[in-house]
Amino acid sequence: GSSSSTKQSNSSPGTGDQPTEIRIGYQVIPNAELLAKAIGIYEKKFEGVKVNWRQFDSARDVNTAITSGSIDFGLIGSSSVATGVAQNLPYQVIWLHDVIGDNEALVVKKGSGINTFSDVVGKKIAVPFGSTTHYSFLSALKLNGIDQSKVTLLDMQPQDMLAAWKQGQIDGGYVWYPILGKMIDDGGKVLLTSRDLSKKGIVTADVCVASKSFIQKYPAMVTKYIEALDEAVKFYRSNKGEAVKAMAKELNVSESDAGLFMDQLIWLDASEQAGSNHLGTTNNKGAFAQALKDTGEFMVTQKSIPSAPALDVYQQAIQSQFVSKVKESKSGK
Amino acid sequence: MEKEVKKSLSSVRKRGIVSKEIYITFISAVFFLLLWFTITKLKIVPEVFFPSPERTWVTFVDLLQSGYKGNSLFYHLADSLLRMFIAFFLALLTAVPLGLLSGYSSKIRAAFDPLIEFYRPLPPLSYYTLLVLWFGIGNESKIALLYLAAFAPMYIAAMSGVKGVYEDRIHSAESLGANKWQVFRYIIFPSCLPEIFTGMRTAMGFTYTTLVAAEMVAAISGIGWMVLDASKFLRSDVMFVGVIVMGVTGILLDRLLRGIESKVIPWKGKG
Amino acid sequence: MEKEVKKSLSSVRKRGIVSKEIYITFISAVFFLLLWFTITKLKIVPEVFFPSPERTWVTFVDLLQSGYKGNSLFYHLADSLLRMFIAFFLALLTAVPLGLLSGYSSKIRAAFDPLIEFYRPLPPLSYYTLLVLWFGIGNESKIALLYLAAFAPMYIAAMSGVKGVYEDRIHSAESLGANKWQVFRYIIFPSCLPEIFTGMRTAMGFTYTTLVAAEMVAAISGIGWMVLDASKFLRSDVMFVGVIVMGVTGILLDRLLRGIESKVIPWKGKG
Amino acid sequence: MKVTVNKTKVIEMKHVELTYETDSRQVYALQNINLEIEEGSFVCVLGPSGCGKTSLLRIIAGFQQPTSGDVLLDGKSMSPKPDRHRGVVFQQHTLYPWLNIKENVEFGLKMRKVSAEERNQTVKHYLDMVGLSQFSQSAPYELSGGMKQRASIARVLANDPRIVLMDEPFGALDAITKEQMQENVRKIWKETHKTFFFITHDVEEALLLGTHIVVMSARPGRIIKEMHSPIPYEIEEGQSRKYRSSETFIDLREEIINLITH
Amino acid sequence: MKVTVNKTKVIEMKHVELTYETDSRQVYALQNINLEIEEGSFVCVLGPSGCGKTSLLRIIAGFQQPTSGDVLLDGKSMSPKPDRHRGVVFQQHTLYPWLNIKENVEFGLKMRKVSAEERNQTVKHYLDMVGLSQFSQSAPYELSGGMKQRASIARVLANDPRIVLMDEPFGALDAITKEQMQENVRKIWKETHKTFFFITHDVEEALLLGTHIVVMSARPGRIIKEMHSPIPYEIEEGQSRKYRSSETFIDLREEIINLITH
Ligand SMILES: Nc1ncnc2c1ncn2[C@@H]1O[C@H](COP(=O)(O)OP(=O)(O)OP(=O)(O)O)[C@@H](O)[C@H]1O
Ligand SMILES: Nc1ncnc2c1ncn2[C@@H]1O[C@H](COP(=O)(O)OP(=O)(O)OP(=O)(O)O)[C@@H](O)[C@H]1O
Ligand SMILES: [Mg+2]
Ligand SMILES: [Mg+2]
Repeated sequence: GSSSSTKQSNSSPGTGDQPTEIRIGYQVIPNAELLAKAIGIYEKKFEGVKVNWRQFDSARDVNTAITSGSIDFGLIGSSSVATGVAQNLPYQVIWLHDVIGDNEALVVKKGSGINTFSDVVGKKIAVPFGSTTHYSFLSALKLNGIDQSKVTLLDMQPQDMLAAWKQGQIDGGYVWYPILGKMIDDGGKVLLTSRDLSKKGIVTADVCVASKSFIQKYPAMVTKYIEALDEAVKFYRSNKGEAVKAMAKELNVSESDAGLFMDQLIWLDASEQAGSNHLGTTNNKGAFAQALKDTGEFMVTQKSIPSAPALDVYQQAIQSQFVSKVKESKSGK
Repeated sequence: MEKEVKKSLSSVRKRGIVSKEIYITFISAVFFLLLWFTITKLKIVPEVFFPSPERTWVTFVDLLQSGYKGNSLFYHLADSLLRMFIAFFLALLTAVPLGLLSGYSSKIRAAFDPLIEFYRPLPPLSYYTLLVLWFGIGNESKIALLYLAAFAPMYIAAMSGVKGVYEDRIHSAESLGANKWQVFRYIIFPSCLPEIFTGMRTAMGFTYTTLVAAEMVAAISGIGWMVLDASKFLRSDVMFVGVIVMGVTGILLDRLLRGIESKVIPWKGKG
Repeated sequence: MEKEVKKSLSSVRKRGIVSKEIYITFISAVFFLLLWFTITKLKIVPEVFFPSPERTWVTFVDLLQSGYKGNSLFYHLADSLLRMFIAFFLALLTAVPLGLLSGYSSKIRAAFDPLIEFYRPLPPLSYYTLLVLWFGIGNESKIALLYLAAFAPMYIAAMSGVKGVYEDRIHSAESLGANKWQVFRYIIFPSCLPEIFTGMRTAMGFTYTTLVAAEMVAAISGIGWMVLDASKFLRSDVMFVGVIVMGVTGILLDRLLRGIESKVIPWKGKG
Repeated sequence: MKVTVNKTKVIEMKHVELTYETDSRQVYALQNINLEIEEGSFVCVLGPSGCGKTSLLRIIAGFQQPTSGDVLLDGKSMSPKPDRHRGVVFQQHTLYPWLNIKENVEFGLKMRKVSAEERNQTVKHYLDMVGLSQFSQSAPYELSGGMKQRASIARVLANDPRIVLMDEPFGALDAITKEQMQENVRKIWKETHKTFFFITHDVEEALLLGTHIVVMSARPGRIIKEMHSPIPYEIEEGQSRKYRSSETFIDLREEIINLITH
Repeated sequence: MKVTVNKTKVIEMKHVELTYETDSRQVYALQNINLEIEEGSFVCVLGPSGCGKTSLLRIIAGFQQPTSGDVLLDGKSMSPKPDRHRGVVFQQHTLYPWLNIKENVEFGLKMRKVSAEERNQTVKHYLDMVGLSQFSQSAPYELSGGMKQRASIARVLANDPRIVLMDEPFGALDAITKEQMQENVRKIWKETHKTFFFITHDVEEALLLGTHIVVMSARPGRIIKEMHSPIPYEIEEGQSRKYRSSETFIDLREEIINLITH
């Protein structure tokens, strides 16, 4: 591929302020980006520029890929962004693909004797360490004033979690779809969702990051990119049937499932993202920076990272001018 | 006994001993198929993890017809095999000479062996990031990872083969005027062929098991990626198809290597 | 040349040829350390992924003193080694006899070989979930995974060793009245020891590389888990410490195996 | 000249043929071999290099199947598997490198679960006999060529087989050692009434040991002459040298040499 | 009796001692060996099994370092590395199983990058000589014991070394083949003035070939007698048999046999 030849230059050199190709590292999550990919918005938007889609499975690999200059845009969970920013990775937040809602939840087994959240004391709960659910669960513990050491926390990937669940080796897990669905089908009881937590200020999200050098070199392209995402959100809201159909194909699941998965996420258009609850504007940074900062601080208490930077570092890592611009241009029309 | 079987293979064929073995293999295959049936019929293992043979077959046919996420099953397989072959051959061309040299010269061994011994036990995860940094997210980094997986078994096999070369064989070649290089090329190398082939077979299996790890980063094709992707979405039927395809091609590749081995070293065991 | 060196090791020691090799190893180690320094000093690779030697050292000292997430570094290592050793010995006790038998009897081979050849190339990921279903999330499933990793190389090595046994050696034992089992135990087995040791060395490395995968599920200890966990939080300094610990213990274990080998088969290469 | 003793036949070969098929060529090794070996006889086989002596021995030992023809052991069709009743001294040594000389020699006894004490005694006896007592703890690769050969002989004799098959066992021995070994073998043969099948290139050796001398032609190996000789029965212990000048000896020797050279 | 020809010394051994150290024991193999080998001479070494003949040969060949003492080659201290000027026929065959007989025999020539044409010619000549032309395409393990030995001899002779070291090369050959091989070797020696170092157990063979006969004692190997004999110079091609009855021959033979047996 072109990656090795363009290792350190963040994108292929193009004419003027347009690169010859943009490289997007996506993950298979039923959000605006995947919808945009499914219905080909980018290809229309970026005429003359090759759109190179690269699928990723973990934040770790996206981090590496952006740092090595192999991709220009990437999707990472908010807890990983907090780590990345703390480690000074060369990227900035430009968009929230989705705020995690009902698609991540804490389910517990029927006979486990857990009825309220405080019953998790003394139980075995599985989460994939380092993921957004890990952060969500630990935050929920803190919120309820439960000491972390009173719960047996197990590090498991979702599919292994289901196996352990079936074997009765765990009492519950904080996990996402489709495993979450299987556990619910298996009689699991949803105790807490990330949507609940977000209402209490513990926001987790799938975040779009773009490499710093790309932002500097091609700001116009970034704007266009956000426009495309914004259009996808609007398309979803206005043309739900078609959106679901396209997404079902992309996800390789039934349309009803696709619709369900899409609804579980909180989709935000550009103007919503520019609001103070989220990215905010250049002059008036939104709450998301604080959320990242909280996450970072939290990770420090977990000894996962040695230290978290100050709030303004997180604020600087959020480039909200693009959503603002898109919002203005939209409302201006 | 095996030895006899080998010795007069042509006569044996006529007498049908070989077909007896095929028969046993067949029975054992049928046994495992039945076991599979029974386990799924009795629902000993939840179907989400362990699809029934019928289900797997249907998925297989479906994957053959409509592919998986945009690429045909054959394409996925071919993509993986290509990566593997490139990695395997690069490893063969480097690991075997270096392993032989390390066995031959204690100086070369002193220089390279610690490095190789060091990287050998490392999990791919620990250096894949570095490979991506250096080689990007394209095929190069995947091939590099597979290369590293294939390297070690062949290196060790070649090195240990050298130690087993009958000393007087080397002496006789030297007395016939072979210089160090010629001894290496014409005596050490062929003497080690049996062990090298064992190393190649181990390496082939090893490369295959590393395939999923290699296709974890930024791939949208490859049989390893397919298995990985299916596992994320609990599509255990797709996983099973992928796994069976990997297993069967693995057996075929191994048979191929064994076939080449018996052509190349007919003298094995005849000292 | 190696052969000479081995032949009169005692006299060689006196003449200091061995220390010459240690010297080379030392130079090569220093070279790689310098390379590491240079790369990080020149910031060729981002520090997040490639910490400097100083940084790694500081982290190492810190981990030694305060451990990683609740357990000392030593505890993590010991936990992993224990899992590995159990798996390795279980594999040794099963794979070697089965491999030898498969090489010896074409019928046994026909029954077991296809199965082993089938599972061999499969990525751990594809069956780990099943192992968890059967063995739970405790140590058993981890050991089972490591066992499967160690099994294949030893099996192949043993099997291929049998094919290389000099035919008349078997004949002579039979003529001395050894029955099939005795030929197997007293002739085939020792004849294959050199190849078995190669298989053990390969298996040891392989088990190590599988450690991270094995400690992925429900572990909160183990050097593999530490590396994995650190990788999630971009703690490449911790990763590097873990990786270096794995590499160094890997070298030590390999040296141990080589030492045992030269004690057990002093006749290697003396036909 | 011909001495016929009316004894049972241990081995009978009828119309035995052997052809080796290899990738590059076919080698017609044995042609129409008909041979009867009597119990307690000492068969010596002479013949040019590559004529098929070893092949013949391997068929009797059960290592090799003839391409056609029958081989009978005690009148019954022979099972094509080696067993302890047919001990073989190979043309090239097959000592086991992982065992020391003592362990090599006691190998057969151990396989039969003979008690350690009896084993030690037997091994000591045979190692003394072949002059290797001092080397009982040595590894095979620490022995000279002739010493390896002697160790192989001890290994087979210690195992007390009914039929002893030897392929040029004394080829790498000096004259004196050879003479001693011949004495030993003759003594064992006389005392135990074992049957020997003994390949040699040394006509005098054949005459000093063989009661039944088989001369083979060059490839394809055929039996061109069989002779029965009384000499070995007559030789008294330690006196073999004087028989070399006996008339029967010189006559038979002449006859064989003429056969071989023409 | 002693024939002294004033020629240069190819090999000189001075106070050579050899002790093998093994885990289980120490073997004192060679004791105070002093030997001068003249260019163009044919040295035959006789001695009991295990006395150190092979060890001596291995020292000259450069495979083994003496524990003490000096070995000079052409008056200069010998480099302890084998080279093509000292060709070795081993006691046990070391043919390469992955090469066929032709390829084995041409191995040395190929190492020296002799042209294919010349190689073919040389190989043909020597395979004819040892009677293996028919087997040029066979694998070594398809040959009989004696045939392997002959192939090994052809391999060394084809490589035209200055010094030929042979360790019981004719041990596995029948009388006729042996005689032919002796003729061949003597002819080569006469025509090319090579130096031969030849280990044998056959006293007559030593006398028919050796101009310089070395008799060694049992372990630890010492040289107990050296003799120089004119016989090989005198023997005309194909006429060796009649020298067996010559007076010198019989006298020397008696002398050696007496030496050995006492
Ligand atoms: N494994 C084999 N494959 C093919 N041909 C063989 C094999 N073994 C022996 N032969 C051929 O069969 C013939 C007879 O061989 P055999 O070993 O029986 O001879 P021999 O009489 O023992 O000779 P020698 O005295 O030289 O040992 C030879 O021509 C040889 O090339
Ligand atoms: N590699 C070795 N290690 C230890 N001892 C050895 C080794 N090689 C030979 N010896 C010992 O050295 C002595 C001389 O051996 P050598 O092979 O030189 O005898 P030889 O004269 O060639 O005998 P033969 O005629 O039986 O071949 C023997 O006692 C033998 O046991
Ligand atoms: Mg033979
Ligand atoms: Mg010798």
